[in-house]
Amino acid sequence: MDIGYYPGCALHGSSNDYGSSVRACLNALGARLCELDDWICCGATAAHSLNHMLALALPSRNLAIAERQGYEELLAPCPMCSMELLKARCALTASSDLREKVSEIVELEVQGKTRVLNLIQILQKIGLDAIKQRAVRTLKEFRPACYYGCLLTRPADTVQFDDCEQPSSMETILCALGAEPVQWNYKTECCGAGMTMADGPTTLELSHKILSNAVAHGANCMVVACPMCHVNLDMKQADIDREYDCRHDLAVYYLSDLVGLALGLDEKSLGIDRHFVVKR
Amino acid sequence: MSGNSHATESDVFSEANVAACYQCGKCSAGCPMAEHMDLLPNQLVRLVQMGRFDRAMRAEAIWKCVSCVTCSTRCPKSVDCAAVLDLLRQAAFEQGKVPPSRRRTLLFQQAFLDNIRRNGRVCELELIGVFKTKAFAKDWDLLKLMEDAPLAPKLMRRRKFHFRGERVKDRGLVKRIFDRCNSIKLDLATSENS
Amino acid sequence: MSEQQPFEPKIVAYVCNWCTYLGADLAGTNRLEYPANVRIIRLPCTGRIDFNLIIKAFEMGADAVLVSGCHPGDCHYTAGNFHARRRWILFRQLLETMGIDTRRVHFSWISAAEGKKFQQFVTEITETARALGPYQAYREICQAE
Amino acid sequence: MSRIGIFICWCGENIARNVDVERAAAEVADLPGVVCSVAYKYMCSDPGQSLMRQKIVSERLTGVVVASCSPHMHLRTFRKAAAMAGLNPYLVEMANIREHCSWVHHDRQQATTKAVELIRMSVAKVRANAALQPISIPITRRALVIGGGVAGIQAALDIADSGREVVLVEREPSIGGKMAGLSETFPTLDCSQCILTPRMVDVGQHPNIRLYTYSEVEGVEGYVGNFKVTVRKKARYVDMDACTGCGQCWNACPSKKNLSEFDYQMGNRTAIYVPFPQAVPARPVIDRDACLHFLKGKCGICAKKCAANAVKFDDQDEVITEEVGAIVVATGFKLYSIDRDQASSKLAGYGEYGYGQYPDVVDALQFERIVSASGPTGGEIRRPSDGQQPKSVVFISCVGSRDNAKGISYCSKICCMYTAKHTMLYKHKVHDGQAHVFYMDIRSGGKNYDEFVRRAIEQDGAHYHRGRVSKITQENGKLIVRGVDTLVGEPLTIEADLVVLASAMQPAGGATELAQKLNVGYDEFGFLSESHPKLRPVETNAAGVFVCGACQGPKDIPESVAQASAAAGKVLVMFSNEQLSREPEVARINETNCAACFACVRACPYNAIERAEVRDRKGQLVKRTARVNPGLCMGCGTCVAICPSKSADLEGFTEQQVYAMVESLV
Ligand SMILES: Cc1cc2nc3c(=O)[nH]c(=O)nc-3n(C[C@H](O)[C@H](O)[C@H](O)COP(=O)(O)OP(=O)(O)OC[C@H]3O[C@@H](n4cnc5c(N)ncnc54)[C@H](O)[C@@H]3O)c2cc1C
Ligand SMILES: Cc1cc2nc3c(=O)[nH]c(=O)nc-3n(C[C@H](O)[C@H](O)[C@H](O)COP(=O)(O)OP(=O)(O)OC[C@H]3O[C@@H](n4cnc5c(N)ncnc54)[C@H](O)[C@@H]3O)c2cc1C
Ligand code: SF4
Ligand code: SF4
Ligand code: SF4
Ligand code: SF4
Ligand code: SF4
Ligand code: SF4
Ligand code: SF4
Ligand code: SF4
Repeated sequence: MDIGYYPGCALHGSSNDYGSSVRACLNALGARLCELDDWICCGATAAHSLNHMLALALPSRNLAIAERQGYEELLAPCPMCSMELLKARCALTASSDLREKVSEIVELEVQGKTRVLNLIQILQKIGLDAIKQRAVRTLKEFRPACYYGCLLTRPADTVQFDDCEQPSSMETILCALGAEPVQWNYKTECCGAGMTMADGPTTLELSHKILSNAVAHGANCMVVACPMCHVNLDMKQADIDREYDCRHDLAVYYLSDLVGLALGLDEKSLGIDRHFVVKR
Repeated sequence: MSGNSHATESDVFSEANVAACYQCGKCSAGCPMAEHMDLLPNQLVRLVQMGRFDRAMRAEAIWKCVSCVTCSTRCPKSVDCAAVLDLLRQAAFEQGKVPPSRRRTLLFQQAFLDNIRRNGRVCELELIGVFKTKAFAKDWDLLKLMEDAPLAPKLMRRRKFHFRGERVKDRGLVKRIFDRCNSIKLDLATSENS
Repeated sequence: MSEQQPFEPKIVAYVCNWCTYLGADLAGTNRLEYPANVRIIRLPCTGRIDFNLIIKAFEMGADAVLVSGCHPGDCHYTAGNFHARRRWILFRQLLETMGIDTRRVHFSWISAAEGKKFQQFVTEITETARALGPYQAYREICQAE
Repeated sequence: MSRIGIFICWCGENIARNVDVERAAAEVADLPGVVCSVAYKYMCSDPGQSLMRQKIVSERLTGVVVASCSPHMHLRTFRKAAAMAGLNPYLVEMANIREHCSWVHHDRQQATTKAVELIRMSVAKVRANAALQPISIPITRRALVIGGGVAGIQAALDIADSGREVVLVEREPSIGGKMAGLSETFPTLDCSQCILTPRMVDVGQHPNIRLYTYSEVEGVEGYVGNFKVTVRKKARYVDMDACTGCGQCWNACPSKKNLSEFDYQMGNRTAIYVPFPQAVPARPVIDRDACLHFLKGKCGICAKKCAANAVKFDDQDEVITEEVGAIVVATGFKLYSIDRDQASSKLAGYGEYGYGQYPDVVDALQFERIVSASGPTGGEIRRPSDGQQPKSVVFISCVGSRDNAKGISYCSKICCMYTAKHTMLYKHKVHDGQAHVFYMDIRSGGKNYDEFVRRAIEQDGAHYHRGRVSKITQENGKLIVRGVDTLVGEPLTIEADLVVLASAMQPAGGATELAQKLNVGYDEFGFLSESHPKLRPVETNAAGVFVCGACQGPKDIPESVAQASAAAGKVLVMFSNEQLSREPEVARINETNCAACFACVRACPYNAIERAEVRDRKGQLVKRTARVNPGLCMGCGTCVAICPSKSADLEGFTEQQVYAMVESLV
């Protein structure tokens, strides 16, 4: 299966561990990722904070490229990217005036036809049975707190994926592979994502609450599907521990890491060795 | 305040459905940043409803928002509260009304956009460099300046850091997109004399 | 039509007994003045109004036709006006295919409480009809047949 | 040849000021068929009416046109007057030269011209009028009441007390509705069962009330005054006549752990059970899905214990037909559940409140049972999860109500009141507890209602916070309620032991299906529609069908009861005559012409047209045709407009009449 692939800046930059993980995992499942030609950044929080039109134009350019290359579906493993792409897609399909205007701005005709999928949706598409069939080991030692963060399921009518208040799609996949996800309360609370750099203390506070809640509900690791969540929960965990004088010691995996492990892939090819908190 | 500049009449906010807000406060109740805000999301929506854009634009709260969209998701009246904050941020930025205490947030976002404008993609090292210098060098806040420095070797050890970021091929195009978008300003009537 | 006497259009109004007719009554009670061109034909419900009535009015020399009843959902007869509404959409198409000037056919919802709206609406359509001039074209079609 | 008389009214100055009535009278005098044309100062006055009567007789008039005010004002008056003079009243028409002419056109010339034309139109119409006879329909003077909540009980008793028979159909094993399960009731805090059960007993014993419990209305045929209703009595497995209600059976039944509907799943009952001790009828019913006899084929203990031999495992559903003349619908309400699986796909549940996954988040009716002396905790306030006494309780109002995003825009009207009541009842039982209320507005309009709410706040110390709750989570056995107090402008998190949701009132399940059977309209939420919200609040657009109680819209007990008595009153007004007289302006179908396409059957909003067959003397089918039931037809004319073969016509507004009017315009 060939799938259009929009990695976004993070997966090529400091979250390249996620990039490796997604690629390795999906390759093992027989999906071939075809990266968009000369894609540009989606603009992230900065664009929608400071320039309404820019926040539309940047992702639209990428949608236009996907259309030109003939992809009906586009995987954007970063929820920020996928949300920006989806928002642009919704806006474009809703108004022909806007389509015209944006096409002019991005110098490429864009319709907004391409369906945008996140990592979980791709795995759902491949199918639980197919994944289970290829699994070579069980994940039963994992009791993860599945963390969706704010962007994966919201805004609900744009994203139209899972239940925006009580999501369960990651749990479903992981349960099928033998893991025992815990019930906890912060599945969809925000970790501060876009503010990591701009407002450090805020992110530390929010992420601390999330980690604490996961620990309190008996999790022995966390699972995310977002590079920013990973930065805040993994890379910043030491800072959090320092700031709040505690020791969470919670390994944070990408969903593709755990699926990859179940498929028999090694930590290195999944990029797990690049994580900050290492499971002892 | 002026009675005739009601945002309900202004199309800038109409898509966010501001007129429908009945001030239940559910947005603020769920907002992860509410404790740190000088004005709550529902209060900002109210100010916009009243056409008091200036007051809303000068709130620190709009720079505290982490864009999690919890507010819009749970609003019983489908007011897109997060979009209201986005628009206020843009307007505050365009009109130079960002409170000094929140300049740092703005600087980061500006640096981020500049970075994309130049490269088409985010080059993290450059971004951090530019941002830190702008944000802290002026105050000689060395501590802050070096705050993340201990991370750098760790990142490099993990092959997560690239001194030279990626750039797109057609950088001219990116600049043109930026210029076209920048020429479209928010048209907020600020006849308020408060 | 002589030079001195300006053209006065003839307007036939098919209205529902329970809404628009009462709306017109209210306009009267409130002494809301409007042009004297409209001739109201009282029917139990807009559901009673069919296409032929509209044609008939034009045949008899009307320059404009007004059809008006209860607001959707307010029908005195549960659903009569829903049928009417659906039919009106058809009417419009039929009128067009028959070559009738659809600017001369007006559909509206005017409730028993909307005396003011009745006045305004009638004034408006009278002016429109006046501006359009006599519906010679239709009379010619009729004569030709 | 018609002989038409025209009577033009001055209405004092009202008409005469702008319409030259004398000139008009002269101008219309020559219209074909007109034999007299007079103007008079006040036509509706006694002398005016007698002038008309006199002319009818002296000129042998066959038709009358009164040119005066709106027919809505005086058509009845003049028709009556004509009838007194021996002229069929339906041969009288009016031309509205006041509201539609003199009052709105101030140019005397134009107004007079228009008046003449209006009169001409009416003359044209009246020439085509036919004498009509009012339709009279015999009435079956018995009533059906559907739903045995407080509203249905009140309506049934009022009608029965007047000496008319009532059939009361209730789908649960006992009457009583929601009120039977309430604890104490606002605004007086009297015990709900204490005031309700005597009335339930009255119903059970009333000689004029035939009570079918555990039954549902399956079909309704006929029309006002003459309904045929089929009622399905579900198999109860207990012979109602033989059973004495002694209780031996349910005390011995080994299947004890079945969730009680009456306690909203918070308590248990046996497989053979009465829903609550004061049930009417006080006869048990066997729950097939819980009974070991039905599940495993063994047990039968109840039958053995029953001295009266009343247990009948082979009981079958029974279908009964009842003939009634009027129907009162009182099917009440249910509460919105926050679950993911909403009854209607248009509604969304409350994921943010945990979709009902926390046992200590209960709805308001459950809380009524928790505080009720007859409830599962015997009236002690204990929370469902661990039986602890909650020291901090959060009440959340407007759950589901006024929440467009969840699919309901309306205010449920009573929850502000019962929430205040709940905080009081709680405080009266848990003195060291704290009640918190999250509210958006306090709606307590009603006699002594606001005082009641203030008492909850000022005397019983409930903490009211203005704001909605965004999320509920659970942490170490506590419910973490994240809300806001918009009055201080701060978010507010409360750790609660129990959360009570004031969920929206929705129409009872099956209400819309029932409404369809009865041809009664309902709104987008499924509440039944009254005929007019102010002037005909308990009538519906289906003649002979009335509504009362919470099935028409959210309401409390006083209002439900008031409406029930109003509905009963309307039924009795109808029953005060033996015959029902209806305006004869109904549709008829030219059966020879009818093409039997049945477009009219489908279009008629009242299902007044049936498919009929015309047979010759030998019983051979001659043709099929549509046929109007004049008892059902409301005279809307939709069939006339829709009939492709022009076979349907409407008396009083026939094609001929309407065309004559248009033609007279030339
Ligand atoms: C938590 C709570 C607390 C309240 N407290 C108070 C209070 O303190 N004071 C006050 O004045 N009001 C109070 N109320 C309101 C009160 O409960 C209602 O006003 C009242 O019950 C309405 O009566 P009803 O007969 O219309 O409906 P219901 O009580 O709902 O009765 C309807 C009956 O019809 C039956 N039924 C439904 N459908 C069918 C069918 N298709 N065929 C046959 N039978 C059918 C049902 O089984 C039920 O028995 C409270 C309500 C709630 C939810
Ligand atoms: C400003 C305002 C706006 C309103 N708008 C609305 C609205 O939009 N919709 C709505 O539903 N309701 C509205 N209402 C409410 C509505 O007016 C009342 O509900 C309604 O008029 C009550 O009718 P009633 O017959 O009980 O009383 P009233 O209308 O007061 O009639 C009582 C009659 O009794 C007569 N009377 C009094 N004492 C005696 C006596 N001793 N002997 C003989 N005759 C006596 C009086 O002269 C009067 O004619 C409004 C009320 C107000 C004040
Ligand atoms: S949740 Fe929506 S309606 Fe409520 S205050 Fe916020 S914006 Fe207004
Ligand atoms: S988007 Fe901003 S305002 Fe809305 S809940 Fe999140 S942080 Fe608060
Ligand atoms: S009949 Fe009508 S118009 Fe004539 S006096 Fe009476 S109210 Fe006035
Ligand atoms: S034991 Fe028999 S008589 Fe007694 S309640 Fe049960 S069924 Fe009725
Ligand atoms: S037969 Fe059924 S109802 Fe009777 S006692 Fe046994 S379980 Fe109970
Ligand atoms: S009565 Fe009160 S609690 Fe109930 S919906 Fe209305 S405002 Fe909300
Ligand atoms: S629509 Fe006309 S032709 Fe068809 S069944 Fe009805 S009356 Fe007969
Ligand atoms: S007039 Fe209306 S109600 Fe009567 S039969 Fe025709 S469609 Fe039905």
